[in-house]
Amino acid sequence: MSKPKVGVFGFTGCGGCQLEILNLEDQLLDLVSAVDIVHFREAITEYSDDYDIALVEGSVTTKHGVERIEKIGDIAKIIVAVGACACTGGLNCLKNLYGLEKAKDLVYGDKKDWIDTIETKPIDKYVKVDYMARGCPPNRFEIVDVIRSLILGRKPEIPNYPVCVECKRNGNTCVYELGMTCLGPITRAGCDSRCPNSVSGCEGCRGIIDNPNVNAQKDVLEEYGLTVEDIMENFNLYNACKKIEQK
Amino acid sequence: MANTFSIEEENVSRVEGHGDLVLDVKNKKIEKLQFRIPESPRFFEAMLVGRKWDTPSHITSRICGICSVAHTYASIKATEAAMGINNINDQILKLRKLIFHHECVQSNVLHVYFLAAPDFFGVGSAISLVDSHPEVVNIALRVKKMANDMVRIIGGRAVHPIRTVVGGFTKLPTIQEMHQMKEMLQAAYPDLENSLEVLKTLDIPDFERETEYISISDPVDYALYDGNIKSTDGWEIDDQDYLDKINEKVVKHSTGKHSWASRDAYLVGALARFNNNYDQLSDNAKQYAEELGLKPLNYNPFMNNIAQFVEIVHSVDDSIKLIDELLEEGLDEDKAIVDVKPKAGRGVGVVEAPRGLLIHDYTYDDEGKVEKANLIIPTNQNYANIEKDLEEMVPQIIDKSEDEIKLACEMLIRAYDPCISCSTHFLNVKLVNK
Amino acid sequence: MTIEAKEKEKDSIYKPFIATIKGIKELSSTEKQFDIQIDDKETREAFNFKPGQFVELTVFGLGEAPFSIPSSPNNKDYFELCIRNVGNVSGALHKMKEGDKVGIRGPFGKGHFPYEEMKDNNVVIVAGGLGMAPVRSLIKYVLENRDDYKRVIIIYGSINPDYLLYKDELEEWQKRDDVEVRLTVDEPCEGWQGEVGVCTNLIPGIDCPVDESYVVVCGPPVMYKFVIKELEKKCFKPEKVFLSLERRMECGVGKCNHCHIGDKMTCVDGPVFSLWEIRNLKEAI
Amino acid sequence: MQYKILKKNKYQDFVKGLIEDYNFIGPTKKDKSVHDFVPLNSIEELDTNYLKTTIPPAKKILFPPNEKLIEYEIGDEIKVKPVIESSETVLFGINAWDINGMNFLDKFFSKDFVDENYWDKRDKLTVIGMDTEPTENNFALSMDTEYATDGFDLYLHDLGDRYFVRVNTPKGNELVEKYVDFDDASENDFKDFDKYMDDYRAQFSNKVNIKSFYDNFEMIYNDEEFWKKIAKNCFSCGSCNLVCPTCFCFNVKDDLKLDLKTGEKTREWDSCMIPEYGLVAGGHNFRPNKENRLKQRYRCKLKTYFDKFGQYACVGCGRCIEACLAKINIAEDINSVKKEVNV
Ligand SMILES: Cc1cc2nc3c(=O)[nH]c(=O)nc-3n(C[C@H](O)[C@H](O)[C@H](O)COP(=O)(O)OP(=O)(O)OC[C@H]3O[C@@H](n4cnc5c(N)ncnc54)[C@H](O)[C@@H]3O)c2cc1C
Ligand code: SF4
Ligand code: SF4
Ligand code: SF4
Repeated sequence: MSKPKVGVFGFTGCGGCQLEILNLEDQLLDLVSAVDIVHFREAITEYSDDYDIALVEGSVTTKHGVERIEKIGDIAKIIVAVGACACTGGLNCLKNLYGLEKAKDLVYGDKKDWIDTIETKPIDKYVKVDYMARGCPPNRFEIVDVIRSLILGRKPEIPNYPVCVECKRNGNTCVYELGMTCLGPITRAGCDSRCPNSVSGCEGCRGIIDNPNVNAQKDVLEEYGLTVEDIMENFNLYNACKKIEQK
Repeated sequence: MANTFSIEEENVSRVEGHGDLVLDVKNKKIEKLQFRIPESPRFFEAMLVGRKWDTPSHITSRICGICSVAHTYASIKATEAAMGINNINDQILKLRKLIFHHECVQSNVLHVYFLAAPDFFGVGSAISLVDSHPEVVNIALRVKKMANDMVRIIGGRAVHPIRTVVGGFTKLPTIQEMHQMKEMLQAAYPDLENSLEVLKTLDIPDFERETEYISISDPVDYALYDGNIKSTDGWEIDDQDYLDKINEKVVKHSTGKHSWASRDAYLVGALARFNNNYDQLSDNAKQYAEELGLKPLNYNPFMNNIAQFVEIVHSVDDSIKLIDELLEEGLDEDKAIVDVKPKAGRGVGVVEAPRGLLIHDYTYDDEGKVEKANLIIPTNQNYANIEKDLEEMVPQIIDKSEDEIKLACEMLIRAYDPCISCSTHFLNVKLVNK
Repeated sequence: MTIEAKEKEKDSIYKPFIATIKGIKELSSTEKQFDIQIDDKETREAFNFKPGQFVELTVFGLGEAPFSIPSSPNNKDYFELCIRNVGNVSGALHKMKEGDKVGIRGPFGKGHFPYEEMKDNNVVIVAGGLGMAPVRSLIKYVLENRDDYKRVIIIYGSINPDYLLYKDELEEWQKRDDVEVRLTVDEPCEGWQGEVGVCTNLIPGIDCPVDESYVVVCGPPVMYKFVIKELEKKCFKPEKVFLSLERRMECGVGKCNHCHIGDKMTCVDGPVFSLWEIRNLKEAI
Repeated sequence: MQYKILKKNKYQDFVKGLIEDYNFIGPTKKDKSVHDFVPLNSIEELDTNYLKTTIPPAKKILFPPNEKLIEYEIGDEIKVKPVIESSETVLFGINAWDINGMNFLDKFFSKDFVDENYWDKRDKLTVIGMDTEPTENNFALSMDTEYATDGFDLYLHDLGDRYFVRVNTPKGNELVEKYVDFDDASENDFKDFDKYMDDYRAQFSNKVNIKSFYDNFEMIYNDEEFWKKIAKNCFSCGSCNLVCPTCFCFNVKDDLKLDLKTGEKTREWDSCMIPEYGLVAGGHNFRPNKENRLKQRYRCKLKTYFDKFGQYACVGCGRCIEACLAKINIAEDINSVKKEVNV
């Protein structure tokens, strides 16, 4: 097995995903020896344009970003989107909700013309994404799983079942019982139900499963005296770029 | 020897750049010096408008993965101030201070060992350090893991904590976890001692420029979570009144805004905290500072790395103290969170992020939705000061080779710890002789 | 107690034994044959399987998957597997070379082809595509004990001639006068001599007395419904029709439950069921 | 079976003794709505007066949500080692239906092949039962599981001023003799116990007609409208399976560490309500829609294992009813079959 060359790239985001890679702690040294990291701004100075696998963090929000992601698309054999911003557009999409001009006005006032910004999009709007390690931040073990799978030549196992499954395996009390709302029933698992583990409702940072039962979710909300608006506020945090089809 | 040259990042628009330096020298005179941040603007101030009071802390946490705890708390404190919540109990406060310490440690470790150390050892990156100085890498990984685990236990995860919410915590650590944390902290001492020996051998550039240092300050604690805003220029104000002193402007060459207070620029971060709050450091931390030749007031920006290390020592000491107190008082799940009733009002939250003063300022409407938000982030505050330092330093070393000048500039900027992304990659600058 | 005795491992039904790939042969563009020899001699000798049974094969690091054994139970030295490249485990296997190691558990499946019971009867085999793999073991056995059985009819269909497995053996069988082989493909190529169409079409032409005939069926999930309809039209006895079924399996030993069909588990109760059993099994086909 | 009496004033010493000597797992308050079974170090943490636990204690201990099955090492040879870990443990305060759930798992994990990962832990488990108040969704009485006749070592019934103790095994007897003096049960005690059981049974208000469901299941099997209606709001989230004391489905994962040398296989709880459950290579899914899956779940719970073991794979604990956000209610569904069929 020859070592795959890996590049880690950051677009608009908080750097948390790359940090989660550095947070691998016990496994970091194994990672460094299992692959050749040829490009990783957050950790190394050297860089190269010769890589097989691109791990991409962040969403595309500038014209310059579009050029860069397209270049990565030309070079990399496999592209892995890492984190909510890259996979679904994440929090950055909130900007779209306000409209570009209004957002620029609010932050930069009369100096707004100096700013290069376009509508926020996840990277798969520009390049073919092979795998996604979702979440904000992504589960670092899932990142390892994706990398390891790519080394071994297998398909990473990324669940398509809802967070409730993991939540129950962890023996949590459902937060609805505690009077909170939760997007767990329609959000893709893989985070080990981190938020419910901490007695907080899931905010849907990993995106929606393939076949969500949206109508049932509405019924549940009604049952607990809540409205769709309540949950949309949460839903929009990470999924403003995606519209749920109302089935 | 170069009398006339320009240093400019290659193809700013194509290579990803979070920060870069434009330096144009003609006949030993600086024609143009700009430190710029072409980072994609993220519009957090706009994103916050209209959000319900319990979401800003989750949103602003995503401004920066490395200072997510600091943003979370600047936000929470702003909201709590706006809602008039003044009954945050001791247990919550102590846990907040505890988690704060360890974000600071997480970040300082990363900065001292992974970003600055490779420079001092003359290797290209932390990955090269694995081969050249494995012992240093192992220490760093261990201390970092300790800090990460602390944040995980208290906050629910190492980046973007979950349990930290307006009013308190959604869940407390267990007694068993408290003991576990204490053990982890105690186990860190040998690594700190070994680090001290390594750090003593470093050759720290001798450059000083007198400037203003601003941080928060508290009579008892080495302030990270709470305090007044204090300056080495002799003023101290209540955090809610930050606008009386701190000013911001948009500059054309950068998406980061520039700030000033009593003079044209000021510095925030570990060294500012050290200079303002030396007295509140633990004895052990003072001892380490002395051995490393760091005394207040220190005007050498390169010493920021040393101040960061001294802070790690203090954080470990103070955390053990906090845990002992919490264990003595016993943890009470019923007091994990206080009630919050949304109301209209304005509130300011000021904390120390690892890289310096961080201010969130929110105005809420009657329904508890954000009407207006203003965020002042540490990296931005330092830009102006970085430019001033470079303006002074470059002429002093102008006779050295271009590579040496370049490296010195990079190291200086890195010493400020602007943010990890800019502090490493910034280095790929291209030199064009004119 | 000696240390060895203390450390003697508890039996685990999940522990595979190690085996070596002794030979690899390409059967079609998507299937390869692997000759697998169990490393430990004692285990190898104790490894007795019946036609229709399967093993769980582990490629370490990639996972485990069930595969039927297509070779003759009379070969004690090694057994064969015929594997289609569809995913993780099978894909990794296709990249392996002779001498590589895999893990094996099994043989599994109480439900196998009733080769004893079939004696003195006609044997009709209906296979589609990869369905040839499980039934080949039976064919091999029957041909090795040819005198015990009456007529042997093999109906085998696939998408196109390239996808027909074991082509050389098919040819050999076609040459024999004690085996009747009928091949059919959906998409013939030039020079194709056999039939065209799905293998169901050939069932009406089966001309042996139903009382004295056993039918064995194996193929892709969609095939069963149509084949059974045709067999029922011809009044084959449901207790003498046997089908090998495929389900998802994670354990092979009746614990993970993924292979449940109604009240039966494919792995322990099957994978071979009589039509009699299946008719009362909702969801089977 | 022997019958003994434990005076209330000796109860504390008895429990303290157990906590001292054993890995002791008992119920403790977790939050405002549920209890959880965890290892306890002191009697103060123990609270046997609980209404519900999210995850059934026996299943959690004997068949944990994640469990290592084998470890391996790849080198010149491949070394494989089974991982079977257990220690002497006391499970204290488990109620009758959860014991009966465990009895089901006992049968299941020894049928056809003996699962040592389960049995090794089971052999080392000392079970001390106690009755708890049924929730409104509990229909254990209808399922004949409100009383345990087997599967425990000791069972403590609270008669107010004393415990009526059933001693079921020699191991139980050892404990009875070890810490404090137990008295022999008198005729009077038996009378009080009978009365106690009558009162206890009267607390179960949720009744189901399981017999009718069993008899009619095949008849409604093809009634698609019926299944569509009851499965309409299903999220396919598997919560019902994961909280059930008798569900046993799992997936097996193969994890090779990043060093690419050592690895392990683990199993984790799966659920037959998740769409991927029946998916095979080639993309064919044997149970593609939620009504199919629900139907299969009910078959497995309420028919298959009655035929195989003479015991339903449902003990009527009502956990799945409480866990289901879509309000799918197995008790109501059992009863609705009768109505449907009668029409
Ligand atoms: C009794 C039996 C006998 C079989 N005999 C043969 C044979 O002789 N030759 C042959 O090529 N194939 C045979 N199969 C099919 C074979 O098991 C699958 O092709 C194999 O599991 C695919 O594994 P994989 O890791 O390569 O694919 P994966 O990457 O695991 O899977 C691809 C797809 O298959 C599904 N899947 C996952 N695990 C299983 C599983 N254990 N079984 C089925 N689907 C699964 C996944 O959901 C996914 O959609 C048999 C299956 C059974 C049940
Ligand atoms: S807390 Fe959320 S994820 Fe957990 S069971 Fe309830 S709805 Fe599902
Ligand atoms: S529980 Fe939800 S919000 Fe929390 S990490 Fe998981 S997917 Fe993201
Ligand atoms: S099916 Fe529901 S009621 Fe029956 S045992 Fe399982 S969780 Fe309890």
